[in-house]
Amino acid sequence: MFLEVRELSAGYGQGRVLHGVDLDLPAGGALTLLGRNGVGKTTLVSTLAGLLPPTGGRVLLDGQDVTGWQPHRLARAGVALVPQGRRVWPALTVQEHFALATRHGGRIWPQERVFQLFPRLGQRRRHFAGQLSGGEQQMLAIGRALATDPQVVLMDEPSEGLAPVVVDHVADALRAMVQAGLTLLLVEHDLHLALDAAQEVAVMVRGRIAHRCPTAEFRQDLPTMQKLLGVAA
Amino acid sequence: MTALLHCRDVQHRFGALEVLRGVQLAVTVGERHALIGPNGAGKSTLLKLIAGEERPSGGSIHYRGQDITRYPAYRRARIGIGRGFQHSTLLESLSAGQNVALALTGGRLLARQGDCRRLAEVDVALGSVGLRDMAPVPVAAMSYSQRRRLEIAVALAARPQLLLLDEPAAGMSGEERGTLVELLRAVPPTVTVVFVEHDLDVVFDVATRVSVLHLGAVLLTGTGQEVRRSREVQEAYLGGRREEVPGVPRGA
Amino acid sequence: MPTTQIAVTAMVNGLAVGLLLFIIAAGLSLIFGMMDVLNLAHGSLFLTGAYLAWWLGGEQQTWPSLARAVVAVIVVGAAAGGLLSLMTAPLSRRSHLEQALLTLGIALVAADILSALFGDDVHATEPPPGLGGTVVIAGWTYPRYRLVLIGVAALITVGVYWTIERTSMGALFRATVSDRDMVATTGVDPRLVRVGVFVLGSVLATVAGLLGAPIYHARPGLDTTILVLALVVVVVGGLGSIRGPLVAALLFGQIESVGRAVLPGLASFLLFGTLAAVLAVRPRGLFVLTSGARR
Amino acid sequence: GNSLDAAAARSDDNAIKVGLVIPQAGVYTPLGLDIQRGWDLWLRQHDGKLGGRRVTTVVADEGEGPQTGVPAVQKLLQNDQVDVLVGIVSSATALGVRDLVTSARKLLLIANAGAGAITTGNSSPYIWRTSFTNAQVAAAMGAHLAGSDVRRAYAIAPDYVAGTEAINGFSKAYRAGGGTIAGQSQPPFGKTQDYQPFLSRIQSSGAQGTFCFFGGAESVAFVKQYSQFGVSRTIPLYASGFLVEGGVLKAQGDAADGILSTLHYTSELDNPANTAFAQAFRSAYGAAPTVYAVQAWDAAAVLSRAVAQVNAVDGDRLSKALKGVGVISDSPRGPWSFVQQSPRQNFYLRRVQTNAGERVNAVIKDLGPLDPQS
Amino acid sequence: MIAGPSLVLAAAPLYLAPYATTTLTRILIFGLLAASLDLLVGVVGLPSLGHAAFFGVGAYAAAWTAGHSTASPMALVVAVLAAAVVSLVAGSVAVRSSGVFFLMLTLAVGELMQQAADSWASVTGGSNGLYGVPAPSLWGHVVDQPATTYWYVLTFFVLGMVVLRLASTSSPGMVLRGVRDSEIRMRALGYPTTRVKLGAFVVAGAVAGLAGGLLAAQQRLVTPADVGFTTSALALLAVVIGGTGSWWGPCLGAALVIVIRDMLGASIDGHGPLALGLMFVLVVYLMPAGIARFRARRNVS
Ligand SMILES: Nc1ncnc2c1ncn2[C@@H]1O[C@H](COP(=O)(O)OP(=O)(O)OP(=O)(O)O)[C@@H](O)[C@H]1O
Ligand SMILES: Nc1ncnc2c1ncn2[C@@H]1O[C@H](COP(=O)(O)OP(=O)(O)OP(=O)(O)O)[C@@H](O)[C@H]1O
Ligand SMILES: [Mg+2]
Ligand SMILES: [Mg+2]
Repeated sequence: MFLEVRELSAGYGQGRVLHGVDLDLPAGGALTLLGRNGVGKTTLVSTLAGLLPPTGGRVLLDGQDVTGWQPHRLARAGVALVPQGRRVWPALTVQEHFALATRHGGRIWPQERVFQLFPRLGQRRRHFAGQLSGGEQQMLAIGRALATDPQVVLMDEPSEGLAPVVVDHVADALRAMVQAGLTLLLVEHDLHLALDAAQEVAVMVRGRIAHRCPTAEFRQDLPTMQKLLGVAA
Repeated sequence: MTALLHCRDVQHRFGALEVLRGVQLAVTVGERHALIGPNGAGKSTLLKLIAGEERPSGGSIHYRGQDITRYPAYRRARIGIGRGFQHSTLLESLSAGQNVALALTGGRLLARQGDCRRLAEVDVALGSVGLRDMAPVPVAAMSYSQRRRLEIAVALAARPQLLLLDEPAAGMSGEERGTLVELLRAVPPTVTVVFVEHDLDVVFDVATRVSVLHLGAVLLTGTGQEVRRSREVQEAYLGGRREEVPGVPRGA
Repeated sequence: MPTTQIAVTAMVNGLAVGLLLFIIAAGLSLIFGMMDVLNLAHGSLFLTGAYLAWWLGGEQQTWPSLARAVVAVIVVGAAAGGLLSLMTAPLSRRSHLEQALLTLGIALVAADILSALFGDDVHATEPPPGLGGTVVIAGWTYPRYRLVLIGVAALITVGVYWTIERTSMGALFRATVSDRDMVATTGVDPRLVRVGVFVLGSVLATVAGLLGAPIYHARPGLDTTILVLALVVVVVGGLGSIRGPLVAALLFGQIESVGRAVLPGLASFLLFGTLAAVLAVRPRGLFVLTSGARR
Repeated sequence: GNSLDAAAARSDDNAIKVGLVIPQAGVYTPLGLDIQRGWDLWLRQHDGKLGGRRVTTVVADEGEGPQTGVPAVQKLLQNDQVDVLVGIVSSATALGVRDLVTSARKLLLIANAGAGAITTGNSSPYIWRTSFTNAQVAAAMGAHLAGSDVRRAYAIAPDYVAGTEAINGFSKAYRAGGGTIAGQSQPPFGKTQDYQPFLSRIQSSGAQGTFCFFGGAESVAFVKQYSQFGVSRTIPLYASGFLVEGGVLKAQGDAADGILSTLHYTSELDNPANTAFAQAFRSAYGAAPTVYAVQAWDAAAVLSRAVAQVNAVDGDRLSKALKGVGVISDSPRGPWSFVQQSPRQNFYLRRVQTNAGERVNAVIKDLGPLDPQS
Repeated sequence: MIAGPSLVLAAAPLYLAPYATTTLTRILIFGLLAASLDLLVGVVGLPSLGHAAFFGVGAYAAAWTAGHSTASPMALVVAVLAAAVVSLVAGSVAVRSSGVFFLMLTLAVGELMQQAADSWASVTGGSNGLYGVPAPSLWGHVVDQPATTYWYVLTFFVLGMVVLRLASTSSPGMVLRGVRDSEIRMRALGYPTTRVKLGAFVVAGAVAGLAGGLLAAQQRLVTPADVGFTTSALALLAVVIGGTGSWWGPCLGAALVIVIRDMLGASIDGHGPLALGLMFVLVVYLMPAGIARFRARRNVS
């Protein structure tokens, strides 16, 4: 297993949000994490990226124990994050984002390849991120994560604010990434994208993984889905 | 019927970047008018121009037949143009009730806040979004979804005749989207709504008319059906594969 | 004295003052404009550099004493920068007001320590032989050290400008201010960035103190004078870039010399009058980072 | 004062309590230190007594101006209940405490502040000074220069009250002697260290000499730049003696050589009182005495005389005694007397030169006595 | 809220020594200055480094009026009007900027006013200031004893505090707080935020001017330093110590600052600035409690 999460718990201040998450992902695997608002998806992803210290449990990356590592160390070990809410650097231009994020000379995802994926971003390369439209910022956040040449990408709602046609591009990109051997953990509300990009689906309920199955199976099992996600049919 | 809001040949540029190149948009009273379009098409910019946060570099904006192009933002608010925000700009150090009360007094500095009638109105406004008991709670202590609902309560409490919303469904899970759609449908028919949204389910569930913004101009205005059928819109915005996944509701 | 000579003297002088001002302001601008910490102890660093120049070289510096002083100001500046970075770290998410009060407090304490160490007298120091004295070019008399200062300061200016504006270092600093977590997720330790900026900014200030010692003589109170000048330059220039302070420093250099010569009656009002006038027209300084395309 | 002193004072009804108000923080600290030294030296030489009474000294920090100075005086008067006040460097503080001192009916002996207004016009009968007036010092130079071959002079002093008084005092005396003012400037006070724009104006004014009044750090910067920009080679510098008095002279280095200045004292004065005083001062503090130290020393001296004549130490009696104090002939500065509660005293023309490896203000000429309001 | 402490305060001279009464008077004056600054810092979120400018304008205006025309409380009215006019002019430039630019613009305003006080000698007395200001007179009675001065100051202190209280609570106060939290939202709700901020600036300036007028009446001396940076910085310190946005806080902060500066500072051999400096540092590290009240809430978000 490339990424192994054992009994992970974490939270903010006194309050605990994750209550023992168990999850593993093989190298090159892609998993979508679903769940209602506020169940702790973002908290899990932040903890895996090192932004929140875990209060219990262990995280192994390619067999190495990386529990409690600082985010920059995890990044160097190959973990990249596309955070919820974009979190681009408003006072930096698009190009500067790439200049800072690029590791190993941008072998796999050079800036130009990202611009092919998101042509709008290419046209805005000299603009400050603070001036970009919402969707453009989202593209930039994805591009920044790719530029670090990661082995695992954690994506927190990458489709938020993107036009449907761009969401399709993102789906293409995700598939390409997985084919290139990347490991992907995706949090997504848009089921099209969610089911398109991943082979497996996990559903989170109140800080735990409640259900996990292959994508195809999930598509067939609408009642379970509705129960877990609270979608009114 | 005459238009409540009329944008005539509105243009806007940021430095050398021409974002809007002559937008024509007419919105009649009671409409639920959705603005859709590719990222960076200028939807948010157009909303800002209507709300008065930015001044257009060309063209004019008319509201109830009045030319409001040069009005500052607060004056537009006073004549009935209300605005909800995508990223929460709720007043963190005040309570939910005070946030609503500030909207109720609509820009008057010396309004009497303690007044019983006003308190009742605050209760009604909060109740309409299911936050009746939250009046004394400071915004900083509220959860994300509570804030989103308060956001809408505040926008409505200002009793706008024209309500502008930018991506109200962003970041919401399926369940919450459902609630949002109901909330928007429950807005009284005297209130006209113009909203930007990428979630097409929300768009087609709520909107009575849809305008597609593309390359800085309105490509097409029509009903949801008409827009869905348009080939140009398909290419520029919707993408091809959307309809190919049957049986799966969008937005879980 | 012919008017052309007066004009040349004034402009050259303005250049010398302006460049020195830039080195001081650059440090402040790095720490403030890029790290977002309002460091009111910056003037104390300058004064420390000036005292070190006098302490190691006495009234008349020698080349060896200058060499020792260079090493000393760099070491002391780096140490002070590290300390400041540690002391302000707990406040990094608090308001500017609290940072200002803390660093103002540090400045007051530093002033007391400096006056205990070096006394309350004015300490002037002359540059080493060959750099001091007066040059006469075609009847035009000018202090040689100010010409030397122009040269050295210009070199430092180019170095700083290039490092910040032409490498991605400046972008890294700005990114760290606006969202350090995201910097960390690209593999850079934001704590190191912070310490680095403080050390660099502080060393620039102590080096400026060494350079400025023969002109602004070390004395109690000089810290505040210099701090206010630097603040004005940084703010007028606009935050977040190094170009802003450079232009503003050169501008104020000229205002201080040419402006005073032309408008002696308003001399006292020039500095803050200009500040108010610039900010009245451009409320965010001359160079605003977040508008328009860059480069 | 320490607790031992205080205990002794309480046991002795004759004891008097003096409040010494001097700058202990800020730019005037060196002056404050010299004043304290002059005061302490006198007391040490006189058994810790003034006019036969044991003295307790309470020191308060005057700071840089009235904002700290006035509360300090208030504290001494109301809280420490001192009998006499001595000190005060800043004129604004001296003027600011006028009503306070008057309504408390306590004697204030000013040991430095030089504003003319302190002892003229609406002045207080309780405020006397042992120092100088700004105009007096400058007038001494004006009169001297008018009698020399410098026919056109430029006047420069910082833009504050003392600077203006110095320029006016100089100009009045210089014009009266037949000289012409070629121009004048008042650079911002305390805001600049760069005098180049003003030096250019001096150079193009056609003056044959420059009169200036600066103190502290500004005097160092001005003297150095005056030499570095080559002005001193063509237009000699003349000054109120404060320009080259005390610690600043060391900092000015050889740029100060040859500067002529007027003052009512220099450590080099050759009279028996000064020889003894200077020697005692050097052996006590390892530094040459300054005019500030002498002003404090003299304050102690006249206060001692006044105290000796009264049977109770209060402001009215002491003022009356000071009125009758006559000529003080054993001062290191030479003979002086009170005229309008301020000294009428001798002025000396001094030149900066090196004596025995130390830069000093050598006496060139005794310019004779001047009234305070000249 | 006001009545209780006011009664205790009113009785103070009856059981205090004259020096303590004088100090308390100074604390009231400085406290009123700090409280007016707090309207800007704590309520509207505009940290000003030049608030002493309006304090000084009030002080000079009152001193000048007392010296040239009347020493009655009319001098205070003149002080308030002068300060209001000056703050209206300065504010109309300053409130358009924000953050550190506001900080520097207000600093510039303070420095320019101080420079004017220094240079305009015919009116302000230059660096020596206006001294020998006549004590205030009420119906022919001269108010020049520590206790009477104290009561005179206290009366107007209470008046000023009531004005500040009215401006910072209830309806206008909520609007001001709203502007601090989000200007853009307040505009969208129909509030002319620039004018609101300017209004707060002028009210704060006018009350500072009142405090300045009281200074002229009590100290009977006004100098350029009363206009300058040091005074502004100390007022800010008082606000922070007391806790921004609180009611009596800034006055308590002012008390601490005045005691350290005037009583302790004069008698610790020139280490007054050191004591102040240490206090700045300690306050920021150890006493964020005052400030925490609104900061703590913010951090949750
Ligand atoms: N900074 C924070 N401080 C305190 N509590 C927080 C913080 N961020 C999130 N929470 C709480 O933690 C819980 C989980 O939040 P999280 O953001 O992980 O949910 P999520 O599953 O990502 O939801 P969404 O779908 O809305 O993004 C929520 O109840 C939220 O209120
Ligand atoms: N302040 C600004 N300065 C410069 N360019 C800007 C600014 N604001 C927006 N833009 C540019 O204008 C274009 C339109 O932006 P806008 O935010 O209106 O797009 P949008 O249609 O809302 O897109 P999205 O759906 O992605 O939110 C974008 O390309 C953006 O980069
Ligand atoms: Mg989330
Ligand atoms: Mg948008």
